[in-house]
Amino acid sequence: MRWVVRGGQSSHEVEVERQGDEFTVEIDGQRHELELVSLDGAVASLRFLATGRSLQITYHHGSNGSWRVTVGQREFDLEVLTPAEAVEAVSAARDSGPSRLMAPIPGKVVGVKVKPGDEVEPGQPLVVLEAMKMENELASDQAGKVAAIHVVAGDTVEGGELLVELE
Amino acid sequence: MRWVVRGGQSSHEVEVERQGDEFTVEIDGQRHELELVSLDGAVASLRFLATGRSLQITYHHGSNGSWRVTVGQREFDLEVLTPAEAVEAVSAARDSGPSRLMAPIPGKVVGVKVKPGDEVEPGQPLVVLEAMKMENELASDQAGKVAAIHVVAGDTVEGGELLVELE
Amino acid sequence: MKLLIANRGEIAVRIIRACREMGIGTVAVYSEVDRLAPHVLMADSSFPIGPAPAAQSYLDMDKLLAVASESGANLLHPGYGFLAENADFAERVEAAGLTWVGPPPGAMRLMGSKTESRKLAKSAGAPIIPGLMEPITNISELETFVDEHGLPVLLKAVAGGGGKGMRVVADRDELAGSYERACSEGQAYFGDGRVYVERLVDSPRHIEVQVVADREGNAVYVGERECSIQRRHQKVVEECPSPVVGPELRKRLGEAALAIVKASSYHSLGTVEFLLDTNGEFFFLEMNTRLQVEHPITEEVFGVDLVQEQIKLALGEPLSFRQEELVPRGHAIECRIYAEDPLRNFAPSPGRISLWVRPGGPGVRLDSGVIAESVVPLDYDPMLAKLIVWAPDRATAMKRLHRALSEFQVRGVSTTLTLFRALVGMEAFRKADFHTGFLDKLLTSGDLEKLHGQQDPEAEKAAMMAAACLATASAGRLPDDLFAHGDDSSWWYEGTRLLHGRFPR
Amino acid sequence: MKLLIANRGEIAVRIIRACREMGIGTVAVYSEVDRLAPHVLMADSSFPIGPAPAAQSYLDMDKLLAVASESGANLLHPGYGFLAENADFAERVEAAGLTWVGPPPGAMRLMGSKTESRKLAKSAGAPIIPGLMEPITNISELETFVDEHGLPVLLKAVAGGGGKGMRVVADRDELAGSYERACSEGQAYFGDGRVYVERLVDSPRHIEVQVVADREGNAVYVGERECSIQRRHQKVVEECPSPVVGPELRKRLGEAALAIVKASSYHSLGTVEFLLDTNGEFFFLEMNTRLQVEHPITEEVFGVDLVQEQIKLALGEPLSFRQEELVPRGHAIECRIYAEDPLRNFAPSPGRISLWVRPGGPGVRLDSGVIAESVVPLDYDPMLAKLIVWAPDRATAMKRLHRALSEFQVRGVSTTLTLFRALVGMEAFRKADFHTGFLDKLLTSGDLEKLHGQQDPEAEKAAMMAAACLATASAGRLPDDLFAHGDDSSWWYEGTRLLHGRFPR
Repeated sequence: MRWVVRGGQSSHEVEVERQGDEFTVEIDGQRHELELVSLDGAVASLRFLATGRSLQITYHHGSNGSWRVTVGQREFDLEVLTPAEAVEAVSAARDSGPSRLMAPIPGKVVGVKVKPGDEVEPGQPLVVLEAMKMENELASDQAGKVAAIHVVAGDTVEGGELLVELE
Repeated sequence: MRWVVRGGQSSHEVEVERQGDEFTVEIDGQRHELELVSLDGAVASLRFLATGRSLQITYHHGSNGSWRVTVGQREFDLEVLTPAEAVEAVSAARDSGPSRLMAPIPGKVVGVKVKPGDEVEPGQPLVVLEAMKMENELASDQAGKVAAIHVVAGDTVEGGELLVELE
Repeated sequence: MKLLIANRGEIAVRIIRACREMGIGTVAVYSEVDRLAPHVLMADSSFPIGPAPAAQSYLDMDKLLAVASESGANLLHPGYGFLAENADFAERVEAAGLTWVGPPPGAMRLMGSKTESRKLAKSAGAPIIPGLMEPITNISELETFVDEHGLPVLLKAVAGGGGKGMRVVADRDELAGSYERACSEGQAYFGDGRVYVERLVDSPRHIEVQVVADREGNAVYVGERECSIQRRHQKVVEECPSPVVGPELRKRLGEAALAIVKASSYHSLGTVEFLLDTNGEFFFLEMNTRLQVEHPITEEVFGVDLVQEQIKLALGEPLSFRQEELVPRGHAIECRIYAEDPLRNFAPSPGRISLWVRPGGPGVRLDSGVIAESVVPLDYDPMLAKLIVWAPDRATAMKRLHRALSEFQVRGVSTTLTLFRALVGMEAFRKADFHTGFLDKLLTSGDLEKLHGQQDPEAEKAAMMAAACLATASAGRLPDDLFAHGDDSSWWYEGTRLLHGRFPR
Repeated sequence: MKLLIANRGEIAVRIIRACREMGIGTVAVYSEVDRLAPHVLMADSSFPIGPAPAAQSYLDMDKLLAVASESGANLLHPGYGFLAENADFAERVEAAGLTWVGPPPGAMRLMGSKTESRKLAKSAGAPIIPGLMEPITNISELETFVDEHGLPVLLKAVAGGGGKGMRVVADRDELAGSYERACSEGQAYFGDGRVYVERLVDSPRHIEVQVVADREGNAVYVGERECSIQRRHQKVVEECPSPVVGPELRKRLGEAALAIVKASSYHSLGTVEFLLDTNGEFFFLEMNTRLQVEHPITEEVFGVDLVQEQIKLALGEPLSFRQEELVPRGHAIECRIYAEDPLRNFAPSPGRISLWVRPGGPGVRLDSGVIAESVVPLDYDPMLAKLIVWAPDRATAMKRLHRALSEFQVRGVSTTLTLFRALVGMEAFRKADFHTGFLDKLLTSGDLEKLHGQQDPEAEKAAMMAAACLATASAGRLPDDLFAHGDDSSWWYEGTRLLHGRFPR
């Protein structure tokens, strides 16, 4: 099967052929013979047949082709998409419309860092939410102009509650 | 619901009423208010509402009403039967016919302790099977006369293979 | 004998373990979300004390005392956090006829006050940071202080805390202006415009001394701990002994701590915190009148059981060891494992722990408040566990920590294991070349991501290949949807995207 | 540097941990059933070596040497068991240009021979059990021996072992008859009619001395271990130090052991085993020329890492500690957790581990060869893990062991945890009032079941109530069928019924 695998800044085309626990994987023009066997649906062993190199991996399969994979001591959030899905995802991102900042977790609003009409940058903090005895800055994931703010400091909000709208 | 619970040498009639995680249990003429909540299908917490006494239990549910329950540091093999099943089980035991000793695990026969025609007692060793680097005596679970022996010392047997028949 | 633990999480488990070894029965309390927490599973009896918010459960003195009475408990251990340093609660516990496992309430109150404890430390002869003992009343007092002690100085709002309301002055010309702003900030933020001045201790190390005292006036110090690896004034990694404290300094620190213990009529366990400056001078900071999170590293190095000792002392027993018997052996390091994501600005990560593979083998201790399938609630401090390693020397302990981290596998929540894996590869950490500002500086510099990326550089490509294989194997099947645990998953996913936009759609 | 581990299970994991801390790469080998065993998951690289039976995998020297060559390994560690005491293998490993992590093959061969090692020990001045050094050639030799040493004596077939081919004679009239029967039994069972005679050591304790020696002739003893709790001559529980060995006896034992080390030109780790009689006299038994299963208790008490030391010695480094630096601290106990059912005559219990909740907290170490979901195969020694506790003294260590056992939860296979839970409640065990026959006697007496039943007497009724509640909750649903793991369950059920008829239909 053919996949587009994305993680961090990079995107790779990967071709996989499977025979039972053995896989032939082509990535960046290189072929690898791999063996991948799973202990219990969360822990697996990845082995390179040519060298015997063994890696313990743990994994979670999320929705929409998302996989969280730990290799050795590092954790990666990856998207594994069919080529068609990959094209669609790119155009979806390009056409993204107004953005809504929702409370990721229940908590208490301890600060609102912007006001309607402000221009914001990606990564700029919009709201500070206290949860688990910690203050958490909720940042914008895109540039835009603040259209509406639905909370004030001191509000208690539920997970998923709308906090800020960008236009 | 009404159950007959058997373990070791004893048998108890137990009456259970359930309301969510709370149970009213009558056993040996005594009523107990219990709370039983499960973490993950194998570990649970049992709590006596009157005293707050808490017990961590682990459990496995086998076939035919069998439960293996660990309470504190002790492990119990129990049968939980409906009254009808309990009556049936007793008569089945009474009418038990010829008995067949099968290899519980794959291994190598290192000794046969009886010969056809021998009278055997319950608990008397019939065959010695080597597995996991250990010799294991397989004993008769009833009195009877040896009808046939299907293995000789040195044989390698599979789990479930017939070793000895009693009549 | 029965002991009620007015706490949850790993410290409740730690106390149950101590009691079980001492033959003391244990009474756990739990809020609604903690019904199946390990401390409840392990205790001999357990009682509900209300809904999740701590104010309605673990901080509710009336409920705790009602359970103490209902359960027939004779002792109460507050753990750390929650009510552990609340002298009023200690008094109520004692008034209810229970034994409070902690210091006398009077000593708690005295040492709990910043100004009082500072005065007491000074009178006991412990070095304190040069500064005025009372708030500044006019600018000339401040100028006189600077004439005497030089610059830089630190202006501190009387009512400030947690790093807020502090202002550093390095230039004499800015003295007056800074003082005015400090006063107005104090008024604005804390409703109290009074300001202190102290000499600024630059790049200090946090060194604390474990003390143990009985009611008969016997007291010992059990070495020191180095806790300079902090994030926003919260300890993250601790070591025993401090890599920069030798026998001579250890003795001076210990004796300064004991002087404070004696001057305050203290008994039970306690921790006297000091700042150590780059010249090797140390200054009293504050005293913690309770069992400390990081007590295990002292236990490992000195071969003592501090929690059992604390309970024995509460029962009126004399100290079970003398100063000369307390000989350190080897080196211990503790890492606090939090349900937070270091790569997403330490966003909290509650949820269900779907995989929990612990490290083991020689020199590895885990004090944990969770097991596989535990739910990490939103409502409390997100510490899951403490990983403690011991080895014959610090260099080996570092290697052992690295090894233990490589074995530790957690799924379902993000954890600070990621931080420790990056830290343990840092030269400055391995060489103990740090101070209390080290970690915050590292985190704001963005170097953590870089360090994380430098570990095992081939891992990313292997992960991509593995994911492609997994996707191939699961193609045509329903998604395992392993992230999804009912309500827990949507916010996790949403939260991750919103916080940093890093998680794929 | 790369080290190949020619072993599996917990000892392979232990060696990988040591290597990881030393920065040495690891090469694991695995048979078909061990593809997902922890030692394979943890190693840097891994290679299949054949089907499950050990003779075709872990004992296959050709395959092991082929993997050593293919993987580019520089060192080979045999662990214990399998090929660890095979001098021929050690020679082949060295001939292949690898470093053998163990003693020189010559010393292995010498100490591996019962007769030769006994002669060497005698010449080195170590006490040996009074007996004839050569087989008896006629009855008058035997009579002369009895005249000199008295009764009872032990007649031992030259080729016997594992407790077979031994005969005790307590009555002079039975001497001639017993001798004849011993000769004919030896001939019948082992094809060798030769017989030795030794004085019988009544109710002996098994005490062994850990020795460590380098190539330059430096050698130390690292205290002793008491291993008297044995089942059928297999150690089950070990302690360090021995409860009956004081400093003076420790020194005498240690020096006897070192004399043997020096006389045999030994280097690397080794263990010299002694019997200690009820009068405090000790006798050389044999020497194990490898890392011992129970090495962790010595590590805990002496604060050393024996596996790392062993690897350093193999690399030609000198001993890293001197005798006077080896000061014991506290007390350690190890329990070997086997997949066997103590309540069903130690029937083996292979299967899938469905629940694996480990004990933790202070003074608890687990060296494990399994994790949750691991399959315990039929083909090898059934040891799953070693639980090691340490505490400042033996009484506290006993309580800690009890506590740790109470936390340890395993489902899917039966384990010897049941045995330890009963043992830890026994007065004789707590008082260290035992000898090498203690456990076998206990097991044949049926007292184990009784002891098991006495623990927590209310538990049975609680279990019944819990089962009734669980049955009520699951009524109408399909049975969870948690016992069933494909093929694994039917034999378990059948085996249980057949062995003892105890499991419900």
